[in-house]
Amino acid sequence: MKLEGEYTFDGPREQVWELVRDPDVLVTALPGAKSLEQTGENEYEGEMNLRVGPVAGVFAGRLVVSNEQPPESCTLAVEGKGKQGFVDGIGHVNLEAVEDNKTLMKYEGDVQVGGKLASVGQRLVETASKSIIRQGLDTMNNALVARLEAQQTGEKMEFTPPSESEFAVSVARDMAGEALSSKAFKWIIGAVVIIILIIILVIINQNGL
Amino acid sequence: MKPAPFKYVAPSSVDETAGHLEQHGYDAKLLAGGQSLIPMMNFRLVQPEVLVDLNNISELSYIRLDDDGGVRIGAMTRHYQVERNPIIAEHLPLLYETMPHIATVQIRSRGTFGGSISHADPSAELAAVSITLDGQFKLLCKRGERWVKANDFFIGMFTTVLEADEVLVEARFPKIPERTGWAIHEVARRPHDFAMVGVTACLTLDGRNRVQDARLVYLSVGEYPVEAVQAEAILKGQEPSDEVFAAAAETAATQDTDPSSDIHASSDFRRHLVIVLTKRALRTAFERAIDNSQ
Amino acid sequence: MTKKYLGQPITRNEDPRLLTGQALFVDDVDMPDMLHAAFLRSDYAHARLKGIDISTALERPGVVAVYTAESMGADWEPGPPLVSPPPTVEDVVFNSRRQVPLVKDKIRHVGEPIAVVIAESRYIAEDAAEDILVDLEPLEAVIDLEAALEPDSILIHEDLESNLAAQLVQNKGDYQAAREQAELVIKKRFIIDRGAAAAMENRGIVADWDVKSQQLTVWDTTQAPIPIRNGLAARYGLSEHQVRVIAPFIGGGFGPKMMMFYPEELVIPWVAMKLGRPVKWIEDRRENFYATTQERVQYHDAEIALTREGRVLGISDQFLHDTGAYDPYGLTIPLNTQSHLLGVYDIPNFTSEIKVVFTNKVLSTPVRGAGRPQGVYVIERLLDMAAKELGMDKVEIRKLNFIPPDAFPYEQHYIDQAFAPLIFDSGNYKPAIEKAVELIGYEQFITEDQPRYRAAGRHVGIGIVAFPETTGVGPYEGARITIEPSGKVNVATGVGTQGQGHFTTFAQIVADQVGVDPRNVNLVTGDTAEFHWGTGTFASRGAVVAANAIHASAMAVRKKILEHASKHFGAPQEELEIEDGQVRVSDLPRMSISLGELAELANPLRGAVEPGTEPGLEATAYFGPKYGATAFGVHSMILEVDIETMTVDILRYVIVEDCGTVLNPLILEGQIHGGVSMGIGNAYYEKLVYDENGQLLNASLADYLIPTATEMPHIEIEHQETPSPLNPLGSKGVGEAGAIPVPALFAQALENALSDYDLEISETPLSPNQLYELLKGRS
Amino acid sequence: MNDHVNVSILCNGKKYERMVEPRLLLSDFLRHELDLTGTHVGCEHGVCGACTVLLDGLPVRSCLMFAVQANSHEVTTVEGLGTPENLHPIQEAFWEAHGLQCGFCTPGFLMTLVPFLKENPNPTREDIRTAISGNICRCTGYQHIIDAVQLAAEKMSNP
Repeated sequence: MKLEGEYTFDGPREQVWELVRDPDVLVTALPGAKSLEQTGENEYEGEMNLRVGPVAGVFAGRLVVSNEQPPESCTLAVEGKGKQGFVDGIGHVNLEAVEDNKTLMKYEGDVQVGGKLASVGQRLVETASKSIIRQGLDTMNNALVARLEAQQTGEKMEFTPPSESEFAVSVARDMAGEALSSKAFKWIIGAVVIIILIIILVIINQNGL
Repeated sequence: MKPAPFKYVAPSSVDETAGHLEQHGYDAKLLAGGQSLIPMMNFRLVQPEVLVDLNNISELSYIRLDDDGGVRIGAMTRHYQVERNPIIAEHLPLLYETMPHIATVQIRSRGTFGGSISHADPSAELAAVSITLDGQFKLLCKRGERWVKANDFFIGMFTTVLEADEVLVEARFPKIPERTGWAIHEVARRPHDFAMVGVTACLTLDGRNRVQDARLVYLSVGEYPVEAVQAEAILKGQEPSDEVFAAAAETAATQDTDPSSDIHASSDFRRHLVIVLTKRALRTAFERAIDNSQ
Repeated sequence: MTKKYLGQPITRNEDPRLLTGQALFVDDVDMPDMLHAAFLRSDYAHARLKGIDISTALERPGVVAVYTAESMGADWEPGPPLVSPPPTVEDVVFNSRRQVPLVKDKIRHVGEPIAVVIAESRYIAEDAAEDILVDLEPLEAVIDLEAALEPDSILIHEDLESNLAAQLVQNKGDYQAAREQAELVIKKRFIIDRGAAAAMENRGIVADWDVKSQQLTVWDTTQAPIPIRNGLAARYGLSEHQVRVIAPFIGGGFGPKMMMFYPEELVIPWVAMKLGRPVKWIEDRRENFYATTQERVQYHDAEIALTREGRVLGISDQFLHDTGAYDPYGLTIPLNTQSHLLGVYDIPNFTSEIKVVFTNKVLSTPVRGAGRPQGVYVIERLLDMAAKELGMDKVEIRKLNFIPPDAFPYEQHYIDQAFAPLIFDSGNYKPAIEKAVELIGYEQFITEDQPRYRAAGRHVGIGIVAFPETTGVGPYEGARITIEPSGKVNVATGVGTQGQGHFTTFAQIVADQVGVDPRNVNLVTGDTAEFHWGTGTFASRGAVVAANAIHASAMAVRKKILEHASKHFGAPQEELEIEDGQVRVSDLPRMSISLGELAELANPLRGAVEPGTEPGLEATAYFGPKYGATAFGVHSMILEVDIETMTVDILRYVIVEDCGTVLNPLILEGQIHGGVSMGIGNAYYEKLVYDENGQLLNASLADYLIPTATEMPHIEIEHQETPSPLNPLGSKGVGEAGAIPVPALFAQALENALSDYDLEISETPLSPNQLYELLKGRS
Repeated sequence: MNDHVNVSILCNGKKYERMVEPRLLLSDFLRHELDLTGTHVGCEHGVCGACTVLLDGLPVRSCLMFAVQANSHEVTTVEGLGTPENLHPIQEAFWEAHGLQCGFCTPGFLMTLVPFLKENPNPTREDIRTAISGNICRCTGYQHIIDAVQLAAEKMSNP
């Protein structure tokens, strides 16, 4: 499945890339991340207990960051594997400074979903992906804004993240906090890919409830 | 295809339910009609630790007419009950007309109003209708209760503003204004399948038969039921005509909605269907509005 | 021969049990101490299996055992080949690669079984299957048939040079010469996609090994219990008499339940013998989409050569056939396709090349129609396109090319799927199409109705196609009929039954011969302990091969009855009549004896039985046809398209069916209705969607769309009877007929409804989305 | 996790009591605990309708309910309709109109139709098509089933 899109952050490119640096943040930035370790210079492996909507699952995730060109672009290769299936994805992220201090993010990726996920979750895969990406990026942007304002006023700003999606919630929580990092940023994109497959689990062409 | 093990509790009151949710948070999953949840559990896509069965809570099953003409529907009211209810037939004709579109007779025997809303499936008719009819939902938890407009309730696919400890207990719909017409149109591969695209519409006319208010809400074209705000704007104040309807339809398809592709329908085909169905729905709604103005 | 019951619309003997939930299906078998199995299946379409860790699974309470290919040791062996290469054709390529019980080293399609968990309940078995860790190395999946044959394609079976499973060329006359004389030549590519049989009952097996009696009993949802018994015995070193296979009531077959051996059919009995406890495995619906065979993918590059008058001089067709990951059925399906590529037409010149291709998809074996719908699709589409070019009427071009009635038996001069010369035994097509034209009001629709619809802005179209169905192939079936002292008549035969009404039609045949009420004829089928000669229910052969075997043994019993009675009454046989369970001497009402009493006399407890005579009123007989009986039919439909929503509504559906002697019109019509519903699925609803990685994207009944009552039209059927000269009953098969012509018919009617858009349909199944794409930019 | 729960139901007029896992589906409970194997399982995701039974008189998919949810409710399965000797009018009609072939989906159709015919004593063919659109039959193409329903309607209106 091809994924591509744009998103505008309400902050300067350096700040956005700033938002993205320290690997430790991942453990908290990713919903229910149990463990996470850097296994190579640009390689991370972790186990996440992901939950979206009614669906939860333990997923082993692996992320490889390559062609990193701060503060512009990088390539992310993600593998996620769980009981319900697997997902392999590769994505390119590009940051571009645009007028009035905003940053335009362009992303495009190719995701391969397999197992139960692919076979019974087809109906809304693409919508699910869009939904997750948007929620994730919104949350980050809120965090960014909160952080920028915090820098000016010196005190932390409150903002309401979307509920239920624990992904969004916890990411937001951590973003609002002090430890913000580039790896976190990448992981969120990576997590997006992994979470797509979780979300896909939710989808079965059934009506009512 | 057998579900994974879970802890089962069946509270007999809303308060008890809130207690369980407070205790288990996201580890608990509410079981209403189960017509979407149980298939997912049978596929082992969903494996909740705790299942909180709402089916023993009789206090949540009712349909009431308020003095002001509004209608209240308890969260555990089942589809077949709404489908056959005279209050709904008289006061919420759009909802009444929608019910038979929902899945099949066996699903409607079990499926519940609140369950369908809380599940927040972008293809679910009830979610779209609730927005079209200006519905509000009452959410309850140990911390208290709050009302949320249907329009603000859905925030992502299968994602709503419900917090982990909250349960939706009631939906309320205001009286429909005079001189209002309605319509629901869907295109599905088979009539009982999820629609590839669906639209629910309400059109209210003023004294001079111009559009005073318009609602267009779509299924299966986005992350959640999508209201075509820009298309509505085009309609308001206008004298209804095929041209105006066409303009609104065009805007709905190009400005208001961003449908995805799946194995049944491409994004492109869905946009096409948005145009087709919008015109049809607006015509139907307009004719009915005229009839209701007699 | 008297025909009191045969041909009558008699209600079915089996129904009361089925209607009250008392009929035994495999999942209803319950035994003390029974264990339950769940299979761990591959998520990947193509991968190397590097390791399996079953330790956690084994620790789970309630788990009795977990087996992998390794655990099977010497008993691990691929399934047997079902079909050998055709001996009579030259330069045949044939690479037989068969499915394995459990994956040993390489996964070749999504859903291939890797391990089996045996536990106290299916719930626990599924819990434990999730505990198993598999280490594998994903490989690029081979999905597209043309890409699969590219020299640089990755290999599915690495011991082969390519992904070519089989190749065969057949010729009739001289196509090239015909092409040179032709005044019109049309070349087209046709693509037929995948569908599932999707019987309502998934597959299932219960196996029980009785240590004391050293007997293996297997309940199996199979269409072929006897071959399964013989195969299991051979595989596990048992005598055939140590194995009893029972195919009880089966919830629909449609072909895939004919497949032998499914991995589960090898593994479950093996486990039962290993553990000495009964084991049950019931396929669930998701497994059914990965573990049960499918059909229909073919790419055709076809050409038709005609005269200006519309006479077809020749057909050329090079096609690729998708066999999936393995090819246990060899060339059966594509040969069936070739047998139908010339339809019901007298076409002197023909050349066709089959290339069977391995892909990383579920195995392809016959599904109701079995290659025939593809062949009929190609020839009927080509005729439509030719008629359009020549400005001819669609009915006329068909009439012009029909095989004339006096040309039967008609030799095609090439071989069929049984490797025997393809011969159409009998047929009479012209009256059939004329009847259909009349019933649907073809002329009036074209001249009056359609213009009226057009004027009203409605898009309504008509279609009409003709097709043959080769049926009733050998080798043989048999039956044993016994008249009991109670007067009850017992019939035992080998073919399994999956809803075709054998309990009734076979009873009707016997009832006529031995003069009893069909209700008193008790049929036992599909139990190898009762009868163990025969092959199975497939290729629409039940009503031909088995029915005639039953007829033969009924005649033999009748002969015995008359001999015994004539001796008893001292009256000549010509003066005897059998009716209502009594044998009478004509005109002497008092001289009458019941069949029961006669049966007792025929089996005396004292005295002597004359030398040369057999005890009892019992006979066993067999029937094997010289070659297949060819049924045929004409289907016609009127449909309406909503060109805004792309929804299609079939307004009328008319069929003229000729399957020789009609045994039971009620049951016959039921068979046709069911076939048409699958055909409509294959035309507009049912398509298995594989992505480029070999993932099946619609493995649920929510996304794989089987027609329901709201999609089905009302079907009007007219019968024509052209008896087969090849069997005493004159019957022909009909089980698959309904499904065969529908996609071709649907395409023609759709083009006709949308003639202002000048569509050309060359693909099936279609969908609203595809129709939208086809219509885009046309007007 | 696996604590068993008590399920006591009235099925076809008979009282049953069993201790089962909460996750046990009603379809499996009926088939394997109560040995009422007339209820068939075709998809276990609520599409095919083969497992349709009556819960307090309403047609439901027994694969989309846990047995524990039927506790102290009344269930009717095909075994509760009629016997081979004494068929229910709908069963009779299915027999006479050849409304079944392999018979696997049939119990689900029958249980869907019992309440339908109560509510609609003389349905049109279109009504019937809609009413049974939640039940898949692979053998009959539905035509003889629809005939059977109309025949049953007659039988029931003038018994």
